[in-house]
Amino acid sequence: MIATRETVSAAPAAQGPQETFVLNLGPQHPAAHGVLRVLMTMEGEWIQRAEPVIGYIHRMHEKMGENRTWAKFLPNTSRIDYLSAMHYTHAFVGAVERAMKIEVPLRAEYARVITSELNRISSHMVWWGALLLDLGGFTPILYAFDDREKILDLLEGLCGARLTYCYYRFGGLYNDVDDEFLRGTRDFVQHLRPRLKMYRDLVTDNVILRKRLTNIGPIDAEMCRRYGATGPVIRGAGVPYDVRRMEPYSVYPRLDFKVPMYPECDSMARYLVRMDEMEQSLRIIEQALDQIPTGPFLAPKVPRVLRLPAGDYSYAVEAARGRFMVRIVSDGKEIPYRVRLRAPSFSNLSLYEEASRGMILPDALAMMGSLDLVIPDIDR
Amino acid sequence: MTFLSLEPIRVLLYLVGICAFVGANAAYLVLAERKGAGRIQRRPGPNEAGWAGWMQPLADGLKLLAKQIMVPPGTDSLLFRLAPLLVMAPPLMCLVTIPFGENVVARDLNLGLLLVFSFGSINVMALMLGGWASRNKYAIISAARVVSQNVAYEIPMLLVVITLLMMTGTMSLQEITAQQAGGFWHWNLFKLWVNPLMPVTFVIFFTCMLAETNRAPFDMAEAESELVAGAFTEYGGMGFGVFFMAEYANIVVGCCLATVLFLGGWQSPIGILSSGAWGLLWFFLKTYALILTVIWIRWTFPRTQFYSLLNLSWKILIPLSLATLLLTGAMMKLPLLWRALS
Amino acid sequence: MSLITAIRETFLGFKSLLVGLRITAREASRPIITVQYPRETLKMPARFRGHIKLVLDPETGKPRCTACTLCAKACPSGCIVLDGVKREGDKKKSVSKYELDFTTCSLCGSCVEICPSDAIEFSKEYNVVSLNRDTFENMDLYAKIEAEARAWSAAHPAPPAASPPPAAAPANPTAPASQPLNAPAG
Amino acid sequence: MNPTLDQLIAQFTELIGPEAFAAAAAPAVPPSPPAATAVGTTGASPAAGGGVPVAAAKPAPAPAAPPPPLQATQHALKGYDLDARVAPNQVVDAARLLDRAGFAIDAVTGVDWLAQEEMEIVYDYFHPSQSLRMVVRTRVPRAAPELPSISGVFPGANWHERETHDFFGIRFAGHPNLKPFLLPEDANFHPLRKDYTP
Repeated sequence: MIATRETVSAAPAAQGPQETFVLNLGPQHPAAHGVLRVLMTMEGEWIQRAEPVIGYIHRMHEKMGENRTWAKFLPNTSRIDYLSAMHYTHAFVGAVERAMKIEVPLRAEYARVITSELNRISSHMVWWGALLLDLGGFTPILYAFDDREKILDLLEGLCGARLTYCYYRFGGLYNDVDDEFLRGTRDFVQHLRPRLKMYRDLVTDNVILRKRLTNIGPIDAEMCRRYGATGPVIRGAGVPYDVRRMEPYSVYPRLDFKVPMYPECDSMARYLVRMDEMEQSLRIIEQALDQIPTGPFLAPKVPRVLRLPAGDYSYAVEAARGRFMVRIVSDGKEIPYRVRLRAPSFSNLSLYEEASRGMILPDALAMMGSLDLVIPDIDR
Repeated sequence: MTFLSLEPIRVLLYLVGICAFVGANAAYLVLAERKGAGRIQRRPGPNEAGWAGWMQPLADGLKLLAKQIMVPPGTDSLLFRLAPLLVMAPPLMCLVTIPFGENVVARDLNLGLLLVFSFGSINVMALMLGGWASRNKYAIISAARVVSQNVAYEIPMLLVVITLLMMTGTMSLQEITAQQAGGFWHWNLFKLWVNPLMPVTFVIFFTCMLAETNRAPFDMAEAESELVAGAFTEYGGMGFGVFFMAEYANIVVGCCLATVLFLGGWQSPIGILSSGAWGLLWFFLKTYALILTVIWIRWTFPRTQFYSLLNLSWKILIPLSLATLLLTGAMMKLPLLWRALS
Repeated sequence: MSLITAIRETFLGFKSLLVGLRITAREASRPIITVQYPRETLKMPARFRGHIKLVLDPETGKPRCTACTLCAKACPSGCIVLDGVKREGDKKKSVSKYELDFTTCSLCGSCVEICPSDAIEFSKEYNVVSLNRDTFENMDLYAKIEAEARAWSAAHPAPPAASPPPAAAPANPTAPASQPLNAPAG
Repeated sequence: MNPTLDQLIAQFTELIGPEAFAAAAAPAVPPSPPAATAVGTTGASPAAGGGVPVAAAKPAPAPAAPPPPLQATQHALKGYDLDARVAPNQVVDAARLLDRAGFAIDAVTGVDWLAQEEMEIVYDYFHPSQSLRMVVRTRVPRAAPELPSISGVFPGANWHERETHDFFGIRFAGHPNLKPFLLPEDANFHPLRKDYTP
């Protein structure tokens, strides 16, 4: 029997009134991956109500945005979700480019796609390892980090940083993609394919993992919609929602890739979505490597001091955890009037209270792992 | 020599020997575990203290000893302090009757197997007391888990052992070993003509042993990503160290038992060279092979879910072990029935 | 679930466990991949972004920095404090004080990008340690470049021609393609 | 569940009132491109349009002063397709309407317009199964920033509204749990207000 919400919540109710207690999970807990606190009202091991308490590493990035020029805010964007820094920078840069109507050179766009997808793979690898840690498997994270290290080396060779890249600039890139990077990326794609098969054999097909994730933590399309959950969460609920397809940006319309989608709504579906996404990212990278043209990597005539036309602009990208949107409001001055960062983990976690009701503690933690939370992304 | 002169020496030897054996095993199995994990994860493991990290257990032990043992306010301080002792005692007791070699056994009781199992059950109580006395919610959840887990896994384990007992007809571990003399095809594991499901029986026994010793993938009691450290959450210093050592002592006992029951104990796999030191060699080879397998399993699999753990016991292992029990009975009694009929 | 499927699933599940064990055993037989850090170190790539440092003009042996303070203005966290003086005989100002608050530096590279005379670059130093917080709060980059300049002048004994080369803006053979385009001036 | 832009415009016209209806009756009669551009530029407010040529849905002669409450915008230029300005008491109705249309909550946020003595609350919606983005915005006086909560319609707005309350001090009437969220428990300041000084 699998402890679904129905079966589990029915069980204790049959025995009359139960004593409940409050379990304070976190802010320092091995499964919280950072400083997330969850106040759990428990009946034995069954969760009656799990209320996430956030804000422990709130840094007020949005206020910082109002205090500095557009260009000076750029380093901040890498630090919101440090695991998919490329996507976040892309969204902010994209919003400003949209406002300024800057045409980004094609080479830069392709380079952005390649680096973004590499970043997505590296982010998913951290998630994969961390999820397995949540489930008590220690070894996979080290295998994943071995491969992730290769991505980080590539990106470090390209832009000099391993995590907080800050690689994109308004109208292009920080520096040009060199042949060494392109060659290294091609080699990496070849390297990762057999490794992904190894991941599948070692973990995905493992009966224990299947039992831990299948039918656990149902999050259906309707719940995703009401909470605004995106990314692998909504794709694991059978909705092929992907910003790369729904609101096409960059050169994604020129690339052929599938949006992985599983209709089971459970943690396993979310798991499989991410595993498939890694393969699709490899496909995207291969195509982009084939298509990348030569040419400039920065748009000409980008003014040094950006004064955006007054108005509000938004730009959304598909970050590793889902839809990341930057909404900027400009009043025509050289510093932003308002920068709004819509973080995917924030919305993905907001459904936790509803989704975890009646679950058993380890399952709730497995579900939390399948949401792939990055706490600084939630707190911003 | 008379009984009186021999007995105190024997007791002393046992006490010193077993304590040293358990201590050394616990210390160096931790190192083996960390080294093994390192190998599997393609890193060197502890390699700073001493040559290739050989002094690491000593360093760890000294560090643990130097730490203050905190008794959190509101705990049942007597039970809190008693639990680490209680958890260490059963594996020490169990080793009384394990035959390490032809003549190396502290006391060959004719109900040895029974002693092992009865003391093995106390282990649960110690963990439960430790968890309960801690006055910590994680520890209490863990204590509750330990009890139901152990209850669930004693049953298939005992059923499997009963199957073996039907074959051996004795509870004396020394005698069980003696019956398996003469090459590996005489070991209980390979006595397929008595019970073709013997390998399955061994797998069941091994699984139950993992569950009873709270080893991954059945480490529900510790489950550090869920329950922080489970029953040991509030323990620090040597209190925690003793729990840790007891876990390894239990593994040693479990693997020794598996060796004796299924793998011919100290009997050599080729039929000769079983006596004296050779016996010890064979015994430890087999035991440590099993222990390494336990470590290997831990670093390969994720933890099972609690109810699937119980499901595994009640829905798969118990029916299977009952089936093997029936089959063994039938296989043993059919020739008699045949003879009676003809 | 019929008995057949139950048995089949049990068998397949058991098999998946064996496959997992085989993979970890295979990995265990491979060489280790970690770098034993204090004994082995990695070489940083050419584009590595360490803390910034001032660049010495290889021809004149003087810092290229003209103390124009563009870098300090471009810095998002305002962690650069610098000052310059007009030395005798020079046409331009030159740097006399350059302090970096490395505790707030985010290594974004805005300063390097905006510098008109390529006077700043990233160092490849990544294991900078200190027991003193002050080492990072007031990283004296000027002192470092002074030391470098002294080393330079030690290596290049007194110039035969007394007059220094014309102090035109030095041509930069290594000028990167990315001239500052986006970083704001103020 | 997959409404077209025209259907949405019609529904919002109904919600906002006849003046918006005049503004949004356009798509039935396709406007000539120059007219659309002209209207878009003139009808842009500093807050919502900002001199960007917006393909406004309104071909009718637009008075320059009040921008049309309902504007169809180009996604490529603004990042959203439809921009509706509603009264504060209409946000829940707008949320219900979008809920029925299958939209998902994207974000709720505020903008402090200090000069106009107003607070703007912006509701972002996206559609999970088609390329359609919708922005609903409303303004409340800065002195008494209060408006109904949409967390009853979209539970996901709960956290966004708490955050907005934290940052701007905007009270959402009917919100189940409007306590400090990202700020410390004892925070009595609202950092994103333009007159906030730490």
